[in-house]
Amino acid sequence: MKRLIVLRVVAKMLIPFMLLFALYVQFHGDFSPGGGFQAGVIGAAAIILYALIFGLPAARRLVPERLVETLLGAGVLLYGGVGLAGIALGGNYLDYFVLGRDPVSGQHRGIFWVEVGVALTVSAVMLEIFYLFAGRGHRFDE
Amino acid sequence: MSAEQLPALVVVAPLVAAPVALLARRALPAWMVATAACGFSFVAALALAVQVTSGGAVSYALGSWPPPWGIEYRVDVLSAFVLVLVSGVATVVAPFAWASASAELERERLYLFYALYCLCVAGLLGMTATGDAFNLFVFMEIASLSSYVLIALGRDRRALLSAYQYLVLGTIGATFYVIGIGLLYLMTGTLNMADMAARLSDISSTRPVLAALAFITVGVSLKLALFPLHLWLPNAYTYAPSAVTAFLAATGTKVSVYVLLRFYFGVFGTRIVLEELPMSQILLALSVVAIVTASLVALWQADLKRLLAYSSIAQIGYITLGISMASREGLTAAVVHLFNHGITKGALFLLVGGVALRAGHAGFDRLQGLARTMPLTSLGIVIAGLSLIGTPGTAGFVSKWYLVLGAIEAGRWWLAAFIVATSLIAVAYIWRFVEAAYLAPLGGATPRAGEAPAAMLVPAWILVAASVWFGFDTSYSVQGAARAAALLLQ
Amino acid sequence: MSQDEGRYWLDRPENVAKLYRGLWIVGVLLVLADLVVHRHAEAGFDGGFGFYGVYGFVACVALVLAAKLLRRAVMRPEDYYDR
Amino acid sequence: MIAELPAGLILVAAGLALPLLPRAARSPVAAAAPLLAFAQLLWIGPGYVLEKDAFGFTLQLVRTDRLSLAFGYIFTIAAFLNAIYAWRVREGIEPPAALVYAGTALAAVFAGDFLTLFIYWELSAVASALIVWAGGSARAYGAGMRYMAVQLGSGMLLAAGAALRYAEAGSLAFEHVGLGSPGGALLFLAFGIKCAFPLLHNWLQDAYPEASATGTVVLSAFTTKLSIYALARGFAGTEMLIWIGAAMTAFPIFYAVIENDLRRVLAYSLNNQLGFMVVGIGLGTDMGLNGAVAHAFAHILYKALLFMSMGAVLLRAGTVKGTELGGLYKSMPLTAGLCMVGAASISAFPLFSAFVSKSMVLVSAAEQGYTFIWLVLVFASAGVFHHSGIKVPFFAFFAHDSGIRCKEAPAHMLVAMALTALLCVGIGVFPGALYAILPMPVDYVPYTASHVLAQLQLLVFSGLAFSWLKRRGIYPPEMRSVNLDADWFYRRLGLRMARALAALLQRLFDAGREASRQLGEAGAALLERLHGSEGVLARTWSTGGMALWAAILLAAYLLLYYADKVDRGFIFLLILPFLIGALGLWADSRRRDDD
Repeated sequence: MKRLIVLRVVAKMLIPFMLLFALYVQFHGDFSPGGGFQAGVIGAAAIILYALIFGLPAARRLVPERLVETLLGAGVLLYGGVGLAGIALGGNYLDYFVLGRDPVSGQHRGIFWVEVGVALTVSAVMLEIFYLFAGRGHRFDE
Repeated sequence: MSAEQLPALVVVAPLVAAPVALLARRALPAWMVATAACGFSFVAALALAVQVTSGGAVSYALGSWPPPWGIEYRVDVLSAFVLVLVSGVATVVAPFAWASASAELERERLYLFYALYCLCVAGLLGMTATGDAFNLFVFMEIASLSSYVLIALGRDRRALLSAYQYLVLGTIGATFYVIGIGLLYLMTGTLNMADMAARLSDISSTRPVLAALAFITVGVSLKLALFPLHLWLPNAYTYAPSAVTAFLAATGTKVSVYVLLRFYFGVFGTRIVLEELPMSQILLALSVVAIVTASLVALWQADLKRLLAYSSIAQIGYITLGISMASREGLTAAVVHLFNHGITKGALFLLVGGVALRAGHAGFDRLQGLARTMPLTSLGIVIAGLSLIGTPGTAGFVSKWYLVLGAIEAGRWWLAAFIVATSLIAVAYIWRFVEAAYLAPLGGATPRAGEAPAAMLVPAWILVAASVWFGFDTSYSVQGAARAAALLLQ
Repeated sequence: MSQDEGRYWLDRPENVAKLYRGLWIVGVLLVLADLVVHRHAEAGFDGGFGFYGVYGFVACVALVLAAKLLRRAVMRPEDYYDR
Repeated sequence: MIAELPAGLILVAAGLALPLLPRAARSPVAAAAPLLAFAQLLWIGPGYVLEKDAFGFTLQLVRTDRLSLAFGYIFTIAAFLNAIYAWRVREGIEPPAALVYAGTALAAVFAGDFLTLFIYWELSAVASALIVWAGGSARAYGAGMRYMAVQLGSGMLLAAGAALRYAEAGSLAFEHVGLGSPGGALLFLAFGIKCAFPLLHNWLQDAYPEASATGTVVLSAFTTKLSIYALARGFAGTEMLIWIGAAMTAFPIFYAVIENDLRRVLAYSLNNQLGFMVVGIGLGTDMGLNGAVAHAFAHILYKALLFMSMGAVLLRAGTVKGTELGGLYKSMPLTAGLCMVGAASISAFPLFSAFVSKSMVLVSAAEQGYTFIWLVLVFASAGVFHHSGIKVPFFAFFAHDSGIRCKEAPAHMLVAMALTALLCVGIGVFPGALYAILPMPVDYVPYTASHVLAQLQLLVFSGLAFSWLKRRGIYPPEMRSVNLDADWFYRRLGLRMARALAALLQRLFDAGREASRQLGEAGAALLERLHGSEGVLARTWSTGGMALWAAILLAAYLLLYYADKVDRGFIFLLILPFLIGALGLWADSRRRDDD
């Protein structure tokens, strides 16, 4: 597909917007439908699109598997860490009320970080699965 | 970190340890993190057990949102009992896994194994600790997905197929479960189990609720390998890495039994499940058939690991038999057998893992005269085997004893005779090992490298000793089970 | 065996016959003792003259005859169960 | 410290330690352990209780009273005499097994609850089976297997009975049980098997004569007497026992007359002697119970003496077949003499032990008005003299000279036999010592002119009958043979029926397969898929097949829940597929065997 110039150009234009949209969904999750899960999927989709157009090796150079694995672990750890922070600050597990000076800002902060963790994990898992399947058997783009 | 946080911490410790092990990227630190997390959970579970025994059930509001709005973790006598079993076995298996997984897996991917192990432990503990039906589903998926991968790591080619079949069936089970939960949510508007139970009491005979019961029963039955939904189990247990087999055999199906108990007695209530519906008869019939057929199939297996896998199906039959009695004795027997069989089967699979390490697999051709080259392993298998049979002085006897008592209490003499008689089949299949290991001359395929390394032998013998210990000192196991049974029947 | 011949008192048939006759005499004497010694009855009818002697003799003959009949029914070659 | 230990465990510990000791120390230890246990029993006396919490119960590991102590004394004495008799046997499994067996039987006597009793009951069964196996021959192996199966079966019944009993009475305490409940009936059956009740008796005659010369002596002492104790404890005064006991005294003696193997003759007479004890227990009166216990006490000694003498014959002459023996008094005069002491004791000659014990049962039966029973017992008394008192010594030591010339029994055996004979005579001469340890107070005087005269008449005329029949040539000659007994039902009939059934099933399956072959392509293909390369239930299923089961089960549940009333027939319909599957599995494995 590398030779299809239309696809390459369109993809090059689309991918930054997809990533931006992922961030929008991510940060708007507190106020409207959305959040880490959807954002993670959209973000991963952008990378997957990149891999489809420019080939798996290119995508692997961009986002190495090692990084994916790290993000995967880091996401879960972030989620768990926020939960433990609640305990450390005297609340229950995943207690956001105690994270800020007042309950509202605490909730805000807690949800923010948890959603970041979720987004990281989800996009990493999507990519991991994609890499695993794409890397199996014949290389479809080479 | 005070004691009130224990219900969360017991689950969170392995859950957080999983990404840490993943990020460590090296086998040794990953293993250390995993072992530490399991050990921490075990201590926490013991502390919880002490706490609930003296002070009654503990409720924990996740995120400080009070139930039924937030997710509630609820630890009572029964769940504390299962938590101790799961975390205890996880802790004992962890050091074993260091030696066994190192030999069975590629070294550079070993850290993944420990990360998944932690996830699986976290999932099983979460299923036990949570009081929320949907949260339970989430943990069920965590435990199942990680166990599929763990099984697929087995070095036999067939491990992949077994894991795939387990995946398909496990997913069907989980889907059925979640359909059941959906129906219940539709009818009650809550996901909190205690709340659900209260709201179900008026509408328990409506068709959606009955359909939910059917879906949950079949879904959980798949997970606990109730006959005839056991077909995924033998291959999964046979081809999985030894440490995984031992851990899952001792805990995986047991937690599903716990879920079944929770839903039958805690959510739907004894009246509808066992009195209005012929659930107890069906469960009884299935248990009886499971015990007979699985024991007989076990008798003819050519591989010790597979034999034990079939024996597990039969033993699960004894547990569900106890549940089907729905009496104090029956439930005590079920819960105590859940515990006793967990440690006994764990011990057996660990020891067989040692044989597999030396011999490649545990086919009976590798066991001829084994007692001469691996005397401690063979002796351990015989002792744990005695417990599997239900010989007096072992843990297995205690559970069979209560099962027989329960059968008699219910006036079912034939059932008591049946329980005693089927133990004879267990005698026969354990005898096959004795015959091969002790009476047969040393075979050509028998491993001659000597005993398994101490890191494998010591955990195995801890469980062997436990299965003897709990045959004499029943103060923890039986009293805990009796309390749990009383709680369920309230 | 031949060198032992005659060395043992019991090997001679006439000695065995003597023993046999002696036993009869003892038996008769014991029955006659019933006349002298008062035997109190345990079961009611056993106080009668010579009861135990007669009962013992008859019982044993009956026992042996019955056993001979039994043998016809149950006797099998020695390797019966091994076949 | 040693008083804290159940006496039986002293023997068990010694037995387990035996193989670790130097060879020279083994026999002294084996002899010392029973003495130590005996001393300990004397020391603790009646009324001692040792309790321990286990299995969620309070177990009475030791409970002594006059009844259990009487058995405890004789068990330790017997274990001591056995150790002397087997002084030269230092190797192999037999010496430790003998001690463990005696020890567990001893411990079982002092068990205060059914659970403890059950544990020792099973352990003693296993230990004694090892002794049978130590006989070494292929026959001993088979007999040991059958023996083990019967003994463990008795244990299973005991466990089941105890469980029922617990459900009925809420207690595991081993006290009077009686026949009134299902639990009691199972316990009765368990004890009955071990006591060799008629038709349940054959393990005894089957197994005992197959053990070694020394092994049989050990076996004869403990198993059956343990069950006598258990019956006395649990079923005293149960009338059914009187009839069972009377049958037990009578019918083995017919077999004993025609049996060729002299140790098997003794096994039959052992059975017959147990009958007297069972009658005494069934009567349940003070004198009946005393008689049973006294007879058990005396019986262990003289039966051991008889088995010892036959063991010595087996050792020296190499056989105990009546057809092959005769004239051994010339070679083994001391053994012959000691055997005759045993014969006189079992026949209840005045001044010998059974005279002072058996008569208590007879008098008691007569006093209670059981005239018919009394007649049977007198008949059996005459009969026992006939086969144990006369036949065994006669065919072994006298009769026609077989020409066997061998050495006298070894010294240690002679010592053991002499000690045992001394005790037999001692009890006969000084019955007061035995009476002093009986469970109930005794006011019975064995030595009255009437009793002595009656007994002498009976015995002399029994002897006369034997010699008369012998001289007339009516007496059945000894023949090499096997006599069918109740064991035929499981050794022959059961086997044949199992084979016939298997053949029948095979034929049915063959026919079924033949029929299915003709069912056309589609059906045959389906069948082929059902019977894969492995059994239906054992092979790896296709993923779809597994999922199908889940769907079927779900559908079945839904159907069941929606049906208003569900009859059980429907449930069986539900199970039917599984049963068919199981049968298919079986058929498939058969088919693969055929290939």
